[in-house]
Amino acid sequence: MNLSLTEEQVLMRDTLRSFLADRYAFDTHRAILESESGWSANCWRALANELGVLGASLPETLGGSGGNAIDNLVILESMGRSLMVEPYLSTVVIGGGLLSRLGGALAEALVPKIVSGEVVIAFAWAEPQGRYELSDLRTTAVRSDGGYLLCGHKAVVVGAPWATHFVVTARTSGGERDAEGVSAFLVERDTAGTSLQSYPTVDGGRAAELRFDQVRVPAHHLLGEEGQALPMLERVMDEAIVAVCAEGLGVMRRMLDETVEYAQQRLQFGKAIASFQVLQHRMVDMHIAIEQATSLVTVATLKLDEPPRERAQAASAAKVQTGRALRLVGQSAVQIHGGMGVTEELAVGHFFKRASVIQHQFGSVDHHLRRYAERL
Amino acid sequence: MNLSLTEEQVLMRDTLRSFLADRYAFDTHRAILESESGWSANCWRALANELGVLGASLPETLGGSGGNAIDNLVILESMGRSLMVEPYLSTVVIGGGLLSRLGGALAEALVPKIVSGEVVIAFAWAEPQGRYELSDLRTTAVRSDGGYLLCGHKAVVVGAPWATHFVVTARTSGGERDAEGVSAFLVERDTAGTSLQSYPTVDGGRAAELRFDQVRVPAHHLLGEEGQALPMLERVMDEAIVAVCAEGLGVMRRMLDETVEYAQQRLQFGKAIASFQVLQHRMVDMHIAIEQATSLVTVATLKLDEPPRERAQAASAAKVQTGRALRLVGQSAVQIHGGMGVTEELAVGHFFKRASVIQHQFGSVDHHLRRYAERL
Amino acid sequence: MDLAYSPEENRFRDEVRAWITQNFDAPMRAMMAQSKNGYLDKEGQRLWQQRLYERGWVAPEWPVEYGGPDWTHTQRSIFYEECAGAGCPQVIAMGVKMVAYVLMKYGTAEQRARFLPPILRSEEFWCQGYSEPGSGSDLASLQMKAERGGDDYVLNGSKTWTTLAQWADWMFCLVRTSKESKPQAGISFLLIDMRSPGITVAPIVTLDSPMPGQQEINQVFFDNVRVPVSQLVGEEGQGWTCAKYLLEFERGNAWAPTLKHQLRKVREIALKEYAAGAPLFEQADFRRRYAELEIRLSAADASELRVFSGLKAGQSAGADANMLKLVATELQQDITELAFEAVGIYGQAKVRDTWAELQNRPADPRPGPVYAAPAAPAYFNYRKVTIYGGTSEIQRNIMSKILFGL
Amino acid sequence: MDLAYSPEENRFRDEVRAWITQNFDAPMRAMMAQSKNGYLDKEGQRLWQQRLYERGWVAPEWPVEYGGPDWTHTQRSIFYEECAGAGCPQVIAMGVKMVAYVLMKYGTAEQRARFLPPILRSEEFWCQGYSEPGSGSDLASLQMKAERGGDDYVLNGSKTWTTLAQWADWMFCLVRTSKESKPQAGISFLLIDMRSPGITVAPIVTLDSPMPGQQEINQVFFDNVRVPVSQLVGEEGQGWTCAKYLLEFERGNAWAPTLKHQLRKVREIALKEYAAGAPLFEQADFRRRYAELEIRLSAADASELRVFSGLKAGQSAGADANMLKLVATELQQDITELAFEAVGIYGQAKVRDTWAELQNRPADPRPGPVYAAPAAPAYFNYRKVTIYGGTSEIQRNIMSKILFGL
Repeated sequence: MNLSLTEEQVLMRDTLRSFLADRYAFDTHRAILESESGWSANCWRALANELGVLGASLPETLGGSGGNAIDNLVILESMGRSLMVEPYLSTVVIGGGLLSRLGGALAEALVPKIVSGEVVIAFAWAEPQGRYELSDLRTTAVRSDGGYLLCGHKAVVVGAPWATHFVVTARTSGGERDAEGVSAFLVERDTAGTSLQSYPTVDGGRAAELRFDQVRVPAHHLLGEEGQALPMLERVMDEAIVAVCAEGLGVMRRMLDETVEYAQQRLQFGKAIASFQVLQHRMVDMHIAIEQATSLVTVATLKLDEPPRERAQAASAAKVQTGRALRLVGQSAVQIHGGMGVTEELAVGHFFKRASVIQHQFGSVDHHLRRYAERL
Repeated sequence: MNLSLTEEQVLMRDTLRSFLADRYAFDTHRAILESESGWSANCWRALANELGVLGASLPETLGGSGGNAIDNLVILESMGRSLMVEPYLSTVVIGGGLLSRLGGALAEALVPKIVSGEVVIAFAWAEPQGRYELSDLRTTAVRSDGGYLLCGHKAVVVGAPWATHFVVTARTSGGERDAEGVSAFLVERDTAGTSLQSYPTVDGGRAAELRFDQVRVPAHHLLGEEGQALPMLERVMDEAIVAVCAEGLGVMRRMLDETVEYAQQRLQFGKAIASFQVLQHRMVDMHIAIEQATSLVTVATLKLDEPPRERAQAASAAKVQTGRALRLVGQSAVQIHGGMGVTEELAVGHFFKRASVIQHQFGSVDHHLRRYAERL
Repeated sequence: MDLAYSPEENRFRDEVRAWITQNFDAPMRAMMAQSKNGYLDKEGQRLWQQRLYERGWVAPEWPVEYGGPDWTHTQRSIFYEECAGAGCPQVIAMGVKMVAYVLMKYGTAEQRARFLPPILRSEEFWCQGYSEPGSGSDLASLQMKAERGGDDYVLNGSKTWTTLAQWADWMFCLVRTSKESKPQAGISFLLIDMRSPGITVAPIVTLDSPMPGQQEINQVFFDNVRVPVSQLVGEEGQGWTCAKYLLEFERGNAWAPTLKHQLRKVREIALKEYAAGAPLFEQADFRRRYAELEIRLSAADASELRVFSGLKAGQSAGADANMLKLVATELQQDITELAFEAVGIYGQAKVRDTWAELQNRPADPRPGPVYAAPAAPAYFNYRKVTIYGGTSEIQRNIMSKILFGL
Repeated sequence: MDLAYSPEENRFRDEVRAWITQNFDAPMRAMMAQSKNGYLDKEGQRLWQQRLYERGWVAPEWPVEYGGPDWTHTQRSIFYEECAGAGCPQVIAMGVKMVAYVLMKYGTAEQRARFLPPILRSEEFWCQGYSEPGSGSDLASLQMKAERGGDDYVLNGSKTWTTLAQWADWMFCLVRTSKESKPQAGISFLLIDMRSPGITVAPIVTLDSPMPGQQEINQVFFDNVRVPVSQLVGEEGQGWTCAKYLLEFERGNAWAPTLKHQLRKVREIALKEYAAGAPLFEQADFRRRYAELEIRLSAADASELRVFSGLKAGQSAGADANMLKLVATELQQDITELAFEAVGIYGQAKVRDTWAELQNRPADPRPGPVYAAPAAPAYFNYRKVTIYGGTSEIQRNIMSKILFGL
């Protein structure tokens, strides 16, 4: 048993943090978000080329550095601290991870381009009626001419406006919520019949409604086996959960730092509000919540290769613990900042909004508590 | 709309409280509990004859004073403040209330004796497998010779060791949890075939396992209609819930008083622990919890005559709110008392134990939250 | 005790309900359904308040002599229940429910004659100048200077968290007229024309990202602003007394009717949203959370009833008022949070201008159902309620002092 | 990072497990199942600890020179996991895990030779004399006097919350040997023979209503008790240093293994109890609450792993130790609370002497299932865990100071 980062991981973390402090400070971050595109293609290229971060967790055979899920944890935690919106999670963790595990020609074609920053992936799994259930699908893919015809509507596809490719879930057979008949496809952005309705998200990101109208997908863009993709997607989902939790840890750490600093500076009744016992204890509780969540996110990361039941329980446990922590830390951070906490002027409010979205992303606390309890 | 006590109610409350301060002070209370019988028959007679409390809520035509459920609330709140164990709830609220509403010869025979303190009733509804469900019954009553033969086992019948009569639920037809087929009977204590296994309860009371082996119950001791008693018993249960909540309010008020006083006297680090902001806020939260519970208990009391759904929701809401308050107030009271809180030396621990039992009596918070939610 | 209303009271309720049905019209309803903070825009607010004024109902608490409707406590509470139950906008408090009482008690006859009628007719809007960047919870430490210069005070400094300052014609304001005594004693209560030279209103952008002009709060800067001494209310140095007097009114409002409306909206969302093929409201976990909130809200509602019905005329609710604020604001936050959860994945989509379609401004097609758009902004925005009007921590400090003498 | 154990570690686990199966015998298991506080009776404790001693495992943390088994951190943690997982009693801490370390660090060679071997062999039991009626959280204010009289100290005063004083042969004790300096400086660390004339042990009855002789805590009175100066540890006035040193060990224990066992017992109860005709464990609400505790417990467990595996030899866990205590004790209380709820209506029935049948004392027939009896007493008793060893409030005060410098 060993719970320490490798030297390489420590080095990468420190390099990434100093990069972010330099090139993604709060004012820059706001400018990036308010720009037309809403992200920084420059930063993305720098992550790929200057830092080699995009390949850190991907196999060496496909151009990566041969790291693992712990690298993703370290990277996303750092990105969370800087509220980085760029789509590392969907591109590298989901897209890169899935393609690498599947292997074959598609992986050989795309993974090196993920590493180099040329391919950006969004994960189109949710549907308006689906409420966090991977198998609740109305999008269909029908065999046609040696390929598939894709029809349907994917909701709130985060990062889609920046993506070159989408990983899309669709039903090739079975009824709306059946476990059988779920398939996954890689769809290129500009395939005829694909339309994007892009919009900003409340936490500063960008998303889109994706609509597919008779979109032709070649057979070799089927990911995994036709109709049997659910187990594979469950794993992808668990990776996504753990990854977004890791980002949440960074978001929370930063909120606590900001809060402690503010409380030490803000004077009321002639003394720093940090001298009030009630606020001291609240900040201690924030710290504890972050530490406890960190522990479960670490464990869940290390359990991604375990059998499905253990893996799902570990991921859901991490999401429950992190979700509760995000609520406590976020709400307390705003409350302790007082009036300043509810303005967009200080960083804390922006972190709070991101924290609030992460709470629900890939399933709320209630959802994952149920998922965990069903597997008891 | 009017939320004030009548002059009579205020007078009764003040008389009862001064009686309890005088005759049921904490040391006396402990002596009574540790006595062979575990209750004070003297006090009971005094409640009947000196104070007229036992008849306060019962009809004038049956020897009572013609009061209502608010009188019960006032009386039980006062009893809770003194941790009085005597069986007012089961005798007057349940037994007296049920008989009075049913009327007829049985009521005319027994209610006046309830008022005078001669008849003491215990409510035998729970069964080992039943978990708070009135209709989950294995006890059976079979017609025989113009009466009934009763067989079964009733669990943790509070106050049974002191009772002259039992209100017993039993199944006259139907399957274990059917709504149809539930009946209720009045059973005299010494009827042949009835056996009691008496024991103390963790909160200082007394209870018994009641076992009926071919116990003969005359037909006129059937309460309500055969097989159709569930709606009537649901009302009885709602009355019991509201009553035990009222007692809980008294228990909580006393715990808060004790806690504030202790915190003001206990010195640590050279000052009263009441000067620590964290404890001040905790005590404020205790106060708020008690007040919010009081409001719902009052509303539920006033809604006992409403249609079943509204009545049940009001009673369950009161139990949920009071249950949560009992937990917060009880646990905080012990915590603020520190080491002294976990000893039997001070009153607070005894109040905490009673509070903990009331939390579950007639159904836990989870049970009543479910009951409420099912009726949304 | 009983909970029943008299026949007259029930008739009154019918009358109020009928009036609301007619006057809280479809455009107003549509706008309120997309409001992120419980108000209409400026024109809408004025229109609504003027309709109330014409019916004689804009100021239920005012004495008859100033134009109040002479209602009993129960009538007022019925009125508020009906307004809130229908989702009507609140009347903006700063005029009708705040400065007016100070003027009635401490104002001169001239001040009352000048200011009260336009307040009642919603011809003049007001804002409140209390907090300053350095003085939040510790209001008595306020620094904004008002120095005598001839028949004027000359004001320099700044006020912040000034709700709807951009709509206001007038501000009532606490200023420091003396530094010598203990902090409370050097404060005076001034009425300030918002068109005075030297005043700048700068919007503060809150977490709900309001559109320009729709912001709720502002910082107001004063640069040698001249205010005639005739606009001083009460004596110089009596400002703290005025502010404390006003506070009693501010804390005496019932919150539950509005919260009930907000919670009902969550239920409506949950009946429309789907989870595993059935309405979300059928899902046991969601239903339980909803039930928990409904129970807590019933307790808050009944507590308001108990407290207000137990008060004699002119009596203040004391620590109970703090409790009602604490409980209601925490509930309100939890309700907005449940709404945010109920709308599901579309809660993440940002629709900044939720009124665009209604007001014929260019609007992007909305992602997701129409009820989803205000959920996240409302959740973010309502973090304010445990901060303004005394943070929850300050409320508990005060209660501890009142209840336990600590 | 990885969570895997090496083959040697897995073999060690098997070895421990086999030994426990043999030595934690059926009578002990039956007694532990009915224990309200996690201990056996005195004879049982001695027997269990002596079996461990014979195997060489009674003091996993002791240096080899004093009789420790020379385990790695992982071995120790495997050992504790297996013991706790099987529901074994804990080794009483005051000897093996407390005073022993002080003796090793500050004791004289004679003191070590005299006291350590009987501790290791569980021939002598110890108790801790720290708290006094007026000194709980504020330990430095302790008042018990030790005045020099010839070659003795003469002790007058009283100690309280003294766990298992009625079993103890010796007490290690903080006493005040000087009043002149700051409170911490006048304190000394003494070893006291509990059979000394002038000592009275008075049981304190806790909320679980223990049987006479089975109480957990006591007040100990000292009336001119003479203690030879040779039983002073370290220098006079060095008591606070000894106490602080000891504290580091006290906080370094893993809680999670025991809590996992306690939670598993709740699951077993819920599989046996019925609700609406099915096992309680199938009821969604109960299952959710159980899942919540299991998740929190996993987090506590993983946090212990992270903290302890990150420590270098001799390093103290700092604020992390306070966190682990806070989190574990609150969890422990919630677990006992869920057990109390799980047993249902029979939780109300009082079975004071839960060991009567096992020890052939006269016993009334029990109402309800056998697992119900310890539930309420345990819930009541475990309120102590957020009070002793520094209340939760004190833990948060300390953490605030360490983490934020506040």
